[in-house]
Amino acid sequence: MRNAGPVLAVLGLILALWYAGAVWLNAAWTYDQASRNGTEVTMALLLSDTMAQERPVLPPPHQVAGELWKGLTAWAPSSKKSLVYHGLVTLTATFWGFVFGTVLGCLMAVGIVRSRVIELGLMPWAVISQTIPVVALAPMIVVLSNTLGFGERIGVENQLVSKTIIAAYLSYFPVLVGMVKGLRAPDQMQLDLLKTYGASEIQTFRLLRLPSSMPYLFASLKVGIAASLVGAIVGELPTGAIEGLGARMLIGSQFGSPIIVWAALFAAAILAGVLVVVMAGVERLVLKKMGMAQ
Amino acid sequence: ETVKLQLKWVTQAQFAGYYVAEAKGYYKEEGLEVEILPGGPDIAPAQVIAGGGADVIIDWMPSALAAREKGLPLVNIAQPFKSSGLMLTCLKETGVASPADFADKTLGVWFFGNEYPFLSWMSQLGLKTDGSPGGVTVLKQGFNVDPLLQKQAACISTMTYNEYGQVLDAGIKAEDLVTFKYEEQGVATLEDGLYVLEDNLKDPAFEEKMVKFVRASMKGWKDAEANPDEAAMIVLEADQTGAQTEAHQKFMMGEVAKLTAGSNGALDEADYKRTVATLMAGGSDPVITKEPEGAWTHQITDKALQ
Amino acid sequence: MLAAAVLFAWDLSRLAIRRAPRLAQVLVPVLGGLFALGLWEVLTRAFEVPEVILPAPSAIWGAILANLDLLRDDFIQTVLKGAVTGYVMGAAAAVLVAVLVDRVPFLRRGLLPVGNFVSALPIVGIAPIMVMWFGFDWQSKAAVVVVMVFFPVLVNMVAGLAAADRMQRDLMETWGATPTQRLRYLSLPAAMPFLFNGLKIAATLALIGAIVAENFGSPTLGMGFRISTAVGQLALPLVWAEIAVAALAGSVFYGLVSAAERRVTFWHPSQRGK
Amino acid sequence: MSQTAKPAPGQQTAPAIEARGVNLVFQTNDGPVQALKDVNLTINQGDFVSFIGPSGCGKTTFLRAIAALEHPTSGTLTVNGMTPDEARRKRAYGYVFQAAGLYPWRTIAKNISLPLEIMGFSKDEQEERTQRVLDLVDLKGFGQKFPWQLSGGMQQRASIARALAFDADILLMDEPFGALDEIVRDRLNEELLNLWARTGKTIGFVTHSIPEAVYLSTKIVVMSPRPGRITDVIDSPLPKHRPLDIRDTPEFIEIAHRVREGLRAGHAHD
Amino acid sequence: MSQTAKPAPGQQTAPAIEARGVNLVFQTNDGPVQALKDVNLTINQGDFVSFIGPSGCGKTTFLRAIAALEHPTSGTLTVNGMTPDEARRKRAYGYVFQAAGLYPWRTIAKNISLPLEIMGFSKDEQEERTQRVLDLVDLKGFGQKFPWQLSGGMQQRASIARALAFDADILLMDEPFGALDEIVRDRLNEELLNLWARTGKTIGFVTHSIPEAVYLSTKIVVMSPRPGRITDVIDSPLPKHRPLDIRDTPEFIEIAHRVREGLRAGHAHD
Ligand SMILES: Nc1ncnc2c1ncn2[C@@H]1O[C@H](COP(=O)(O)OP(=O)(O)OP(=O)(O)O)[C@@H](O)[C@H]1O
Ligand SMILES: Nc1ncnc2c1ncn2[C@@H]1O[C@H](COP(=O)(O)OP(=O)(O)OP(=O)(O)O)[C@@H](O)[C@H]1O
Ligand SMILES: Cc1ncc(C[n+]2csc(CCO)c2C)c(N)n1
Ligand SMILES: [Mg+2]
Ligand SMILES: [Mg+2]
Repeated sequence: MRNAGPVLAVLGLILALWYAGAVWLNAAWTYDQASRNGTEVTMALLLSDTMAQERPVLPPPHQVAGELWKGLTAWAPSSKKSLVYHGLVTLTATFWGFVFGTVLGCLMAVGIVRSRVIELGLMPWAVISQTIPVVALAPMIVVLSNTLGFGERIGVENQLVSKTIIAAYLSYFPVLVGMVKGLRAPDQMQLDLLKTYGASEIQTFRLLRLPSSMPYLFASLKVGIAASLVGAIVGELPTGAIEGLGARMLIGSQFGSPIIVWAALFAAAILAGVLVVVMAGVERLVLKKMGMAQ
Repeated sequence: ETVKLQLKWVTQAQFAGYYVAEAKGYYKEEGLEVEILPGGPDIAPAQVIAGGGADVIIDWMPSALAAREKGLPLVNIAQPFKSSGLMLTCLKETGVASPADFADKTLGVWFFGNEYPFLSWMSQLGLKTDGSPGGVTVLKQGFNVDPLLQKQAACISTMTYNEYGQVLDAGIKAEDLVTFKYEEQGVATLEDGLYVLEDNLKDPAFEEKMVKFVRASMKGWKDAEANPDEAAMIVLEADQTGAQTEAHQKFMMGEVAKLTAGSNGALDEADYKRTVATLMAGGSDPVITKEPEGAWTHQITDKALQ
Repeated sequence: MLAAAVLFAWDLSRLAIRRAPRLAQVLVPVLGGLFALGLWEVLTRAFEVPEVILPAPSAIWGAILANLDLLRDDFIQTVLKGAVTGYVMGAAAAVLVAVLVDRVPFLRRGLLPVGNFVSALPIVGIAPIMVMWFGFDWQSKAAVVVVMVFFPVLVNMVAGLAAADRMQRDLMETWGATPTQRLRYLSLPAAMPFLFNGLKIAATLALIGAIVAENFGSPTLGMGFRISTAVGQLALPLVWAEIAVAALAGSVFYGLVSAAERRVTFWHPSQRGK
Repeated sequence: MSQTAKPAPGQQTAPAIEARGVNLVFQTNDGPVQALKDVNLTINQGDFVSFIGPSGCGKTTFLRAIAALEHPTSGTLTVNGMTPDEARRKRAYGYVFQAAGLYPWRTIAKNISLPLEIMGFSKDEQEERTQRVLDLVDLKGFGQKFPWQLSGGMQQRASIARALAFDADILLMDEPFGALDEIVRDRLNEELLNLWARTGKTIGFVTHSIPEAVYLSTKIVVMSPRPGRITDVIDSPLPKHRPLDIRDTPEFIEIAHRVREGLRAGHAHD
Repeated sequence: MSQTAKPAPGQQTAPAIEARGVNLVFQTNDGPVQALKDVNLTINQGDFVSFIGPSGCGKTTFLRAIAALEHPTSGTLTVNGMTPDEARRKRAYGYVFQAAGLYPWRTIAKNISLPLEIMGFSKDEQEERTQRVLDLVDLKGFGQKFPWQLSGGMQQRASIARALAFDADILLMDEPFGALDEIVRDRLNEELLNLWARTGKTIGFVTHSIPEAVYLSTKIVVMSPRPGRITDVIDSPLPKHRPLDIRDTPEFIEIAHRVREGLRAGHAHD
């Protein structure tokens, strides 16, 4: 709460810049239209027109906020016009993608820290996996989840399976990198101490490496959950854009409604923001419980 | 019996016939359970059918023939669209009045398998597309008409039933625009046909299924042509993103109806020949290198349209 | 037989790591790669996977050889112009903002939440806007990369700037170090392990961002353009040839960042053993 | 029971450090801990003050408060007539922590020259001073090593060298010689006395060694634990010049005895 | 000049620790550092061995080598007839490091029960032992605090408690009492002797205090620096039972003198 003042100040500044930007970027269209119609552009017209275009280059905040508000409140959350509905669709894939991605990232990190062979054999391929665009993998993922009918068997849509896979694919990597660093963070003395106890490797992990990796883990989890959301949204396109925030952005873009795109964009960003804040909350809680938040 | 139909693009009135057939129970009457899979960017219908993700797909003939040459034996079983809705839309103020003015201009083009008609046309015009002087500069156009509105391109690709309407909606008057319909330039290629895998056709059960499917689909199409506004509303209902607008879908349905009007579903061999000729004429870099064999059949439509 | 091959590769790797650690750094990944490629080739042939779904490595290799010029031009357009430029600008901006945020408590409390929010805007939404603002060429791709890279670097850098322990900070206080000096001598060095964490993640994001951004409008050049066009043409071997280049470029990029990390953070316990 | 230090007879200098009714309470997860209670103390310019008391009695906390690293919950604390914060900005302090606290990314020599760099000494001067103090603490030849390559005692010596390299008015040292062997410790004790005599610095020094406290100090502050209070302030009658064997004189032994008694009383308190 | 320890007269037990020609070289950024050179030493079961020597002479390194935390570059080192690695797997060691090395995410009590947890003691036993050693080092009531809420000396005591909580055969202590005041130190010295007498553990103990070394040990190993060598091994003739005032006996003073001479020689070497 004590952040309210500064946040508001920064937001105010951004809003001011945004409005200025909207006038500046949308002006070209106003002038073009005027010259096509052979009319003059007055200052008043310029201001009022740039604030209310149907397909502005940069929609002013109130247009976006209005659309966002409408999307959030004007329809029942179960309506396909409701941003709540699409947000939840995307969130579901984000969540599962994040869960699987985190588990995968952590498991790989453990393997990498434990064995040099795994590190050398796996790490370059983990890096490479991140350089393969989803576009190229999507057909395989879609075909696999369709033909194997995995989703049908566990009672969810294959869409969700594909999206989850893509979200997990994008989010495991930040977790992997952070965890490798974190699991290696304990200093020599701390490791030596456990050695003198004859602690097993599992004990060393549980009692030392894991706790000391926490700050790194959480920094990565925050990046990871945002990546997972991006993955879910990206995953909505090549899996058949039916529903979800990504699908809405695509349709808005295809049919020339930038305001819809921006509203969906902000809905996604708000979702990401909320997820990151939730993650930060979990972080504070965990670190405090562990006595690491001093 | 289930049929999976992979569309070429997102849910919109371009595919109204299928949605109408579904909504009005024409498929059900044939005993079919049809699953309509919307497309989108990065969805290549040919790839989906190759991977077993669909039984039948909607594609443009140039890309279907190209796929066939690549070893994926697609066969056209029906052609609900008689004529092409593809055109190049230019801002008059850029000074483009005829194809001769394209030289040294920037043109927006859809890729992802949609570029073949354009490339054929340009090579027939003798314009290079690699950006060299005297040729044209090609932009890979995104999903919308912004490049024209923002004057990033002199001309962009539009469909009569979709993007052209958007340009008008945006507030540019028709008289400020110059359009070049592929039909009128003599380079039209067949759009939105139904394609299946050749091997499947040998299976009588599959053939039977497709006969029913095409029959019901054409019923849907003719219904949509007759009741365009109702069809547009059905499409709107089917759009799960909730972002489509009624006005635009009604406009689109109106324009699409003009393209499907001349077809009863059976492929017109003359249209096919013209398409192949256009594609083969592609100068140094033709889309297809040899006359395709067996790329279409009346096997289904003959039975479906008795 | 497969199990035997795995075991053999495993033992060979262990031997290499013990006997020739330098060589092993190259040998083991290559061994792993060859193994994966072999498996891939065998599987695609055995199950007759259609080429339009997943081509065999041999077909991909053929496509690489046949398209060397094309691959080079795409590489320059996407990696050098799009990804690297955007990466450098985005990472630099994130570091600067992190420093600013760390230094001015008002900003930390005001900008960080808002920054988290803005930077979490997904690429699919950002890319069309950037194309609208910066045009079709590589500049808009670089802009997308800037936005994508910014968040991971910022988050890590902010965490890193707070990483110095109490005694290390107290020392600076007793010396009456100015904030700038404290930054230079303490916060920045202490932040380096975290920063590199972010930089490594960002390195891969940059490449993928530049590639994906080309789907939203581009000249007829670039790896993303080629990939999506070739998918549309069902020229999957060419798609995978581009991916191979992307993978190679990504690994080299990542390797360079890792090498820099080893040089800069040699003192961190996680690096000392190496 | 707190006690005010009387100015040492014959000394007229202004107080360097003055504490009046200083209290300091830490808030912890299981309740507040009173680390300092009602501390009154005057330290004059040029004093060598040792703090001695059982572990956990608040010696470190008091030193930190002087250096403006902690802020008293109540009471006033002035340093050269300023607040500790102001004094810090004037770079009045050299501080040696209980643990070495070297920066792992700098070599030993670079660690030592760091405060010099911060305070704007010239390159040559930095070099010269670094070599001198490295020599002083017997670490010649280790300048290019990194902290983790040194033994614990060597690290501690490096940290002492770092604090000695620049000429702060007030030198605060928290058990600087705890990790050193007797012989090095004796050497460094002598060196420290020399430095102090030569420069007239004010030195605050925490130690657990009674002989060390007596040998070095003009004033010995005995503290008792939880809550940390001052139980005795002893002004040393020993002369400024102190050869090592002064430790066998009766005065020395008497003071040492008084300190030991004070400490025992503190422990009994526990 | 290395020296082999003769078995203490009248002792017949098997050697607990035996070093033969041990050398240990560290590779650093600016060349190799020879930390141990040709070290020969026999420590019998039940011995209390102190290591004393100038800072940086290799005491810590030798202790670490015994605990299999470093590996000699050459020579052989056996512990209870096994390699140090094997002995470690048998959980033969309790180790107190030169710095406290508590885990910041665990409370003091949790830090102490950590080895017990690892070694599979029951919950009740863990609880009971933790309380007992907390009491022993005078930290009752601090179990629920986190390490950074404790003073330096208290942290060090917690780390001693941690090593005492489980009954390792061999207790290795690296300057455990360096940060403690004299009175607490005396107390803990006595406690340690009691523990040792009661349990017959073998103890390796690094200290910088000559009186402490003499008071505690059955065997004093004097080392000289760079490269670390053993210059003298003194078997103490003091009885097993040692009241604190044994420190004023002539035998005591004589041994202390011999140690001091050994140390001085080492320093001269420098
Ligand atoms: N990890 C390391 N890398 C390089 N050199 C090291 C390392 N650890 C110790 N040394 C060197 O080995 C020598 C012996 O160090 P050691 O820690 O054993 O000394 P020590 O006798 O314990 O000293 P002190 O009393 O100061 O703790 C020192 O010169 C030190 O610089
Ligand atoms: N950051 C902190 N949070 C909570 N309590 C603290 C903190 N720092 C110190 N304390 C408490 O304050 C008291 C005094 O600590 P201080 O470090 O001043 O002792 P000290 O006299 O220096 O002891 P030592 O000789 O062991 O170093 C202790 O009881 C300690 O637990
Ligand atoms: C990558 C890609 N970009 C744009 C379009 C848009 N588009 C091209 S043709 C057409 C009309 C027929 O569906 C539409 C909308 C697409 N399909 N694929
Ligand atoms: Mg202290
Ligand atoms: Mg040591």
